[in-house]
Amino acid sequence: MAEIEKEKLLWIYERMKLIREFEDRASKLFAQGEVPGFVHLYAGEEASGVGVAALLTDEDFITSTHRGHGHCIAKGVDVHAMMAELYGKATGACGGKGGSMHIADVDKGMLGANGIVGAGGPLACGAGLTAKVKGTDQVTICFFGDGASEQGTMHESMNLAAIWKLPVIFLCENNGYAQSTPAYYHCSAEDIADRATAYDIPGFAVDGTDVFAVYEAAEHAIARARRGEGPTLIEAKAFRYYGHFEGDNLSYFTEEERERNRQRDPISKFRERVLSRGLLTEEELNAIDERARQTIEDAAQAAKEAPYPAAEELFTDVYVSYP
Amino acid sequence: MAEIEKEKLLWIYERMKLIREFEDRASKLFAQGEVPGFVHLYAGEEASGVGVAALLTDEDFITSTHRGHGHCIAKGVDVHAMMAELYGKATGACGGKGGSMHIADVDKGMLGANGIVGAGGPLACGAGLTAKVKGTDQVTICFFGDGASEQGTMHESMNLAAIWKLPVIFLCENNGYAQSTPAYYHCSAEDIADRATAYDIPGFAVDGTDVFAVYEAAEHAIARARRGEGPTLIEAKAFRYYGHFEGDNLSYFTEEERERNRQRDPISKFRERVLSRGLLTEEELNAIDERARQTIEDAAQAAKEAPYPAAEELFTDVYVSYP
Amino acid sequence: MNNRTLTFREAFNEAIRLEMRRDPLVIMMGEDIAGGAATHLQEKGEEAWGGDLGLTKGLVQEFGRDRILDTPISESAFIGAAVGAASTGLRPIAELMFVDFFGVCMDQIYNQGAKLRYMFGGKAKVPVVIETLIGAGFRAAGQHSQCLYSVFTHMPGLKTVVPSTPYNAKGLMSAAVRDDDPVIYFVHKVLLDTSGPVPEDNYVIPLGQAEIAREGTDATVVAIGRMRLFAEQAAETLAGEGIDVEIVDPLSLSPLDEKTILESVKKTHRLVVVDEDTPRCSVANDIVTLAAQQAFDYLDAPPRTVMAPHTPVPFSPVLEDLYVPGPAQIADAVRAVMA
Amino acid sequence: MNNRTLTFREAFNEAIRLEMRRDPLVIMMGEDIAGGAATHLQEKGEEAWGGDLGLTKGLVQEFGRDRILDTPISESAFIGAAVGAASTGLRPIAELMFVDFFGVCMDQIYNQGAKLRYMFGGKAKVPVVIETLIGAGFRAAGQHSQCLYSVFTHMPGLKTVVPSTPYNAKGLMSAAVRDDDPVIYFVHKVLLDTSGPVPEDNYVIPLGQAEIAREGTDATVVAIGRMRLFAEQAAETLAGEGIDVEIVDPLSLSPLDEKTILESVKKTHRLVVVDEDTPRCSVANDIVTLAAQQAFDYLDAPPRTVMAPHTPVPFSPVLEDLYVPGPAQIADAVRAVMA
Ligand SMILES: Cc1ncc(C[n+]2csc(CCOP(=O)(O)OP(=O)(O)O)c2C)c(N)n1
Ligand SMILES: Cc1ncc(C[n+]2csc(CCOP(=O)(O)OP(=O)(O)O)c2C)c(N)n1
Ligand SMILES: [Mg+2]
Ligand SMILES: [Mg+2]
Repeated sequence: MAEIEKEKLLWIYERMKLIREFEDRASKLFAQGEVPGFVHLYAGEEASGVGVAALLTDEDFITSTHRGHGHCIAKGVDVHAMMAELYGKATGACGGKGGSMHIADVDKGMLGANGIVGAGGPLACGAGLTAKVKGTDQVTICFFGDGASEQGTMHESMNLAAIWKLPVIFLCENNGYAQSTPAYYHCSAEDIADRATAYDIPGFAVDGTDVFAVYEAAEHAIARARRGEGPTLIEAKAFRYYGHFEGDNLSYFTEEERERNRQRDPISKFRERVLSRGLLTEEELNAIDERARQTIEDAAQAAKEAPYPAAEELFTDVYVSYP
Repeated sequence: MAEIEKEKLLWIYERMKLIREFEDRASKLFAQGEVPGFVHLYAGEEASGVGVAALLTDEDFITSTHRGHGHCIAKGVDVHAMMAELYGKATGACGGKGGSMHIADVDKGMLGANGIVGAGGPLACGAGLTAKVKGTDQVTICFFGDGASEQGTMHESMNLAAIWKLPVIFLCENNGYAQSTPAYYHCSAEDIADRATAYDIPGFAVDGTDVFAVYEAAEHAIARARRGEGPTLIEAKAFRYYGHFEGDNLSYFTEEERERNRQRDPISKFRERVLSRGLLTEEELNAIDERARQTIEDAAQAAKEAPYPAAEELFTDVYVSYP
Repeated sequence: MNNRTLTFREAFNEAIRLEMRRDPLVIMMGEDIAGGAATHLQEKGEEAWGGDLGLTKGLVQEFGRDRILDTPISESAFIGAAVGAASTGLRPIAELMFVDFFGVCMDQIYNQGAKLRYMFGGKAKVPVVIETLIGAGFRAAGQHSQCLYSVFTHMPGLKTVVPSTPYNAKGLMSAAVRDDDPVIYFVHKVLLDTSGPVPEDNYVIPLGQAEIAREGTDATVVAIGRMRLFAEQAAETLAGEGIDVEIVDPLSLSPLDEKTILESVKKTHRLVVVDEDTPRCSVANDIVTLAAQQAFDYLDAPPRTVMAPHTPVPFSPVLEDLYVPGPAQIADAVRAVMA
Repeated sequence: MNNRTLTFREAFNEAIRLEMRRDPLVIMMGEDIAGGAATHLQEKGEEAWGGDLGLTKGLVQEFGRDRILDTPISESAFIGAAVGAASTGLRPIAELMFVDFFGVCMDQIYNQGAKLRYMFGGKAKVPVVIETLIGAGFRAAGQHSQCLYSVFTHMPGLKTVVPSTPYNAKGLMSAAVRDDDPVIYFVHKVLLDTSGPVPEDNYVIPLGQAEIAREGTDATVVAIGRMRLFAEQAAETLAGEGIDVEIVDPLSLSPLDEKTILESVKKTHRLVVVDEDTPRCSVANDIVTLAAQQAFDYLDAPPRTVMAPHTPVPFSPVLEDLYVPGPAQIADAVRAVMA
């Protein structure tokens, strides 16, 4: 198990809890009709986003997906701004113009959730190219799903990153489904990580519910990228607790499957590990639980009360300049 | 070495010679300003197209590329119609509307040369789907280049064919270059055939200048496809004698490279093999040489004299019906 | 019973069902249209989804997984496969879940499907239907709310249709499936739950035939898709003001029924075009150009257009509601051409 | 010496060279733009191609392979990479060899590059230039001869420019590289060998500014790209008939210089628009609509358009020559609006 110092362990737990609280709350708000649109929740996949982000600075970049809340929180995007964005309020991360599927914070290196499956691959190559041309040691993490691995953009991006030796880590979050379509149906490969051979780059499949396993694999990949040796493909196998998007009743899940998933909960798993090894105490963890709950509570309240954008906002930000 | 009966050997040699004669003539005609546009020649790659086509009937399908003359001749498209198409004459395979990059003959199962790199992959899946839905034993060969293997469509197509078990053979003709860009630069994989692992399908790399090697690999793949067991990826490594298109002076070739290529000539190689093994005689081969020369001579003459399409043709064939 | 009422969604589904019964060569493919291959459901013969918004509910039970195909998220591959299958003898229907995704698969649609016949000198036909969701109103933001039918209408070789009611949704789908050319069929997501009378028989509404949604004498309003409903609301308001509006719903954008539009304009001498698409290089401007070129002397006022602004679609409900043209703007435009 | 003469190709190349000298953040990528990585040439510091039609000749020698990047045939990946690099601090120029290939990479252009800024509430900018070859005349057939700038002009968030002379080719490229928004720069392949005076200094032609190519009083001809040259030929003929034509070359299609076009129409009272693109949902129809809506009372005749037909581009030289609008048709259209 990866050696992680206490400060970082606390940080990891707090991020995972913040994500879980945020998603559980978002689900309730959608059910109550408070939050509209397509909302894709990340609960169950916290370990992959947080396990990788634990190794990044604000200078590093990530590209995300339609299921981006967890990536945002892991990368340090303000949850108040995120919650307000879900409401479409002026105080949102994108001033209410993007919504759940387009939350971004370029200053934090978060290059945006994305409504187009597989679109993050090319953008990640671009961020990697910026780092390479400028000669910095910034890395870029490209999060994508099992379903996205069937999109041509991901193939093209992994090949491009490989031949240009770009500092990009392709992190496939395999939650077993693309909407209602299981990975065993849509994906011809045994493990998606096997596709690394197609680009002659390292590939690892890890337990995506085990933050230590993700951390360890990402540590190698990021170090390799910072050394200028090019990309790595990591497949993190996890699951999602909620439907594809809010409104999906998960009819395609079996009871056994739901039970199996509950047994693999990344947060409980982390608690057991750190407690059994005496790395953190019940008190420390409970304090974080309480803080996370309160933070999300406040964020939801503030978002609800925040103003909507002004009508003129419809026409701004299309161009920097347009005579 | 694959066991091939004499009739078939004669057929193979004749097709290879027809292709070579056609391409050498097309090159001259372009230089003389007789034939306009983008003309991509296949000379040097005859063994892959012919080696596969030797195993097909008119009921089977092929999809082709911008470098399609050889595929057409191998699949039995009339060389008179092809030559006339290069001129843009009314007697052309497409009535002059397609030109070199779009020669097609659907009745012969030739679904068209294609101006878009990688576009044949999805079309080949479609032809394979037709065979599967209709329950026939037709197979489809998807020819594509080393450069095309970097196009997302090829990745998507191989995955789709694999999960649907479509009767499609993906035949990558690796001539070492995408225009002036060498495969060792644009392709991250050691062998393109290695990418078969990404789809959990069989993959073979063969000498694309050895018609027997291509025939043997294709025989396995086609039998598998006809049995309904799904696609295979074959990489045929060859070279091209001419530039990317006519007008390209091949400045990026080294003298050593040119010499190495000449040593691998697929037609001389075939002659030596069949003569040394006493499978065919000098006389038989020379007779074919002469016939091929004459056929192309006549085709060029006829094409030159044929009429151009009538002006109305500009507006026909856009739709089957358009009120 | 001709006054049976169905939702748009049901009418759309029924047309595909009837065409698939009629012709074994008709198959359908798309993401989750069967509803996932989850085995426990397969065993029970159940489906999970029947399409993202339920358009294909029940089809897999009747036609099985050989004719109703779930696909990976590989639009180029499966839409190109539909084109390839069409050119080799099937009559496929492919679902591009949201038209906004055309950017990952347009080549197979416009360079292959639309052009094979012409480039092959007429020696091929491509009877494929691509149906796709369009339009704002779902709070689905910038990449799931566009119309974009102008881009497809621009392309020689493609036919484009935009149904507006359950009745024409059914008739246009049957026509599209039987047509021998590639047809792009656009479904406005907000219309899915609207309902109206739909006959049970398998009827066809010919492509290229507009519908006079409302007869009138004072001004012609050409309204596309969902905009037809808003135009009808505006017409009610205007009737109260003594303005008698004629509403023309083109139904097909390519081919466009120029005759019906021009006759109406020559009768009313006034034109307003309502289109939810963005203004540049739009169908609305085609229709204004048509009138300006072929009914110039009949026009008593400059033609008006009521369209979305030249911006992406915003997420925020308050902004999205401002983005979509509404009955009030239509009424204002008509008053302006009457002035 | 302001009367130095360059070809369009040389002027284009010079603009990129000067901008890359000016700003180290400017890089360029595309297929074969360096000219292949053939090592024996690299050693000699030579290049093989300098782009398919020689547009980037010599750039790799001056700027090296870190700033002039050959790419695989992966348009989605490298054009998306240009967008991603632009949003993280570089100012990339990406070459889409032929615009006809947009179908394999449009998502990265129109859903990502064009919309990131809006969707992020203004918290990003995407200073990327995509330059691409357009137009018929090369006997390049259906998939290598289209214009398609209407498709890009339709998209909010994109700017589109179509240079017509060596002089404006250079000034518009410099402007595009310095612009903070995504600019699509269309090069008509037939113009590459045309030549004209080009100053040596690094000047800029502002985006959104049309050029009066010829002053006249009787009729306004708006001509895009290569069509401007044909319009000038037609104007000579018509001058002989006593018809004094004013030619407006928009240069930018988005933003479009509506003011200059409208002023000309209000002066001449007659409009002909010449556009090599296909007619449906075209820039030409935007310009007719502009005049019909904002200069209605000034028009003395129905505006005319001279365009390619609604067909793919045929290969056969005799058919392709009929496909492309020419001086004769332009002259006829002007005579018609004068009648
Ligand atoms: C190009 C494209 N095709 C289809 C969709 C519709 N869609 C949105 S999410 C999704 C499933 C994605 O599956 P996966 O990549 O595994 O991510 P997950 O939802 O499981 O996190 C689909 C099909 C899309 N947004 N973009
Ligand atoms: C999508 C697309 N991108 C780029 C091109 C331009 N182009 C035509 S052929 C070619 C090289 C193809 O290389 P390869 O696949 O190896 O085939 P080869 O020419 O070697 O036979 C390129 C880049 C194209 N036609 N289509
Ligand atoms: Mg998934
Ligand atoms: Mg090659």
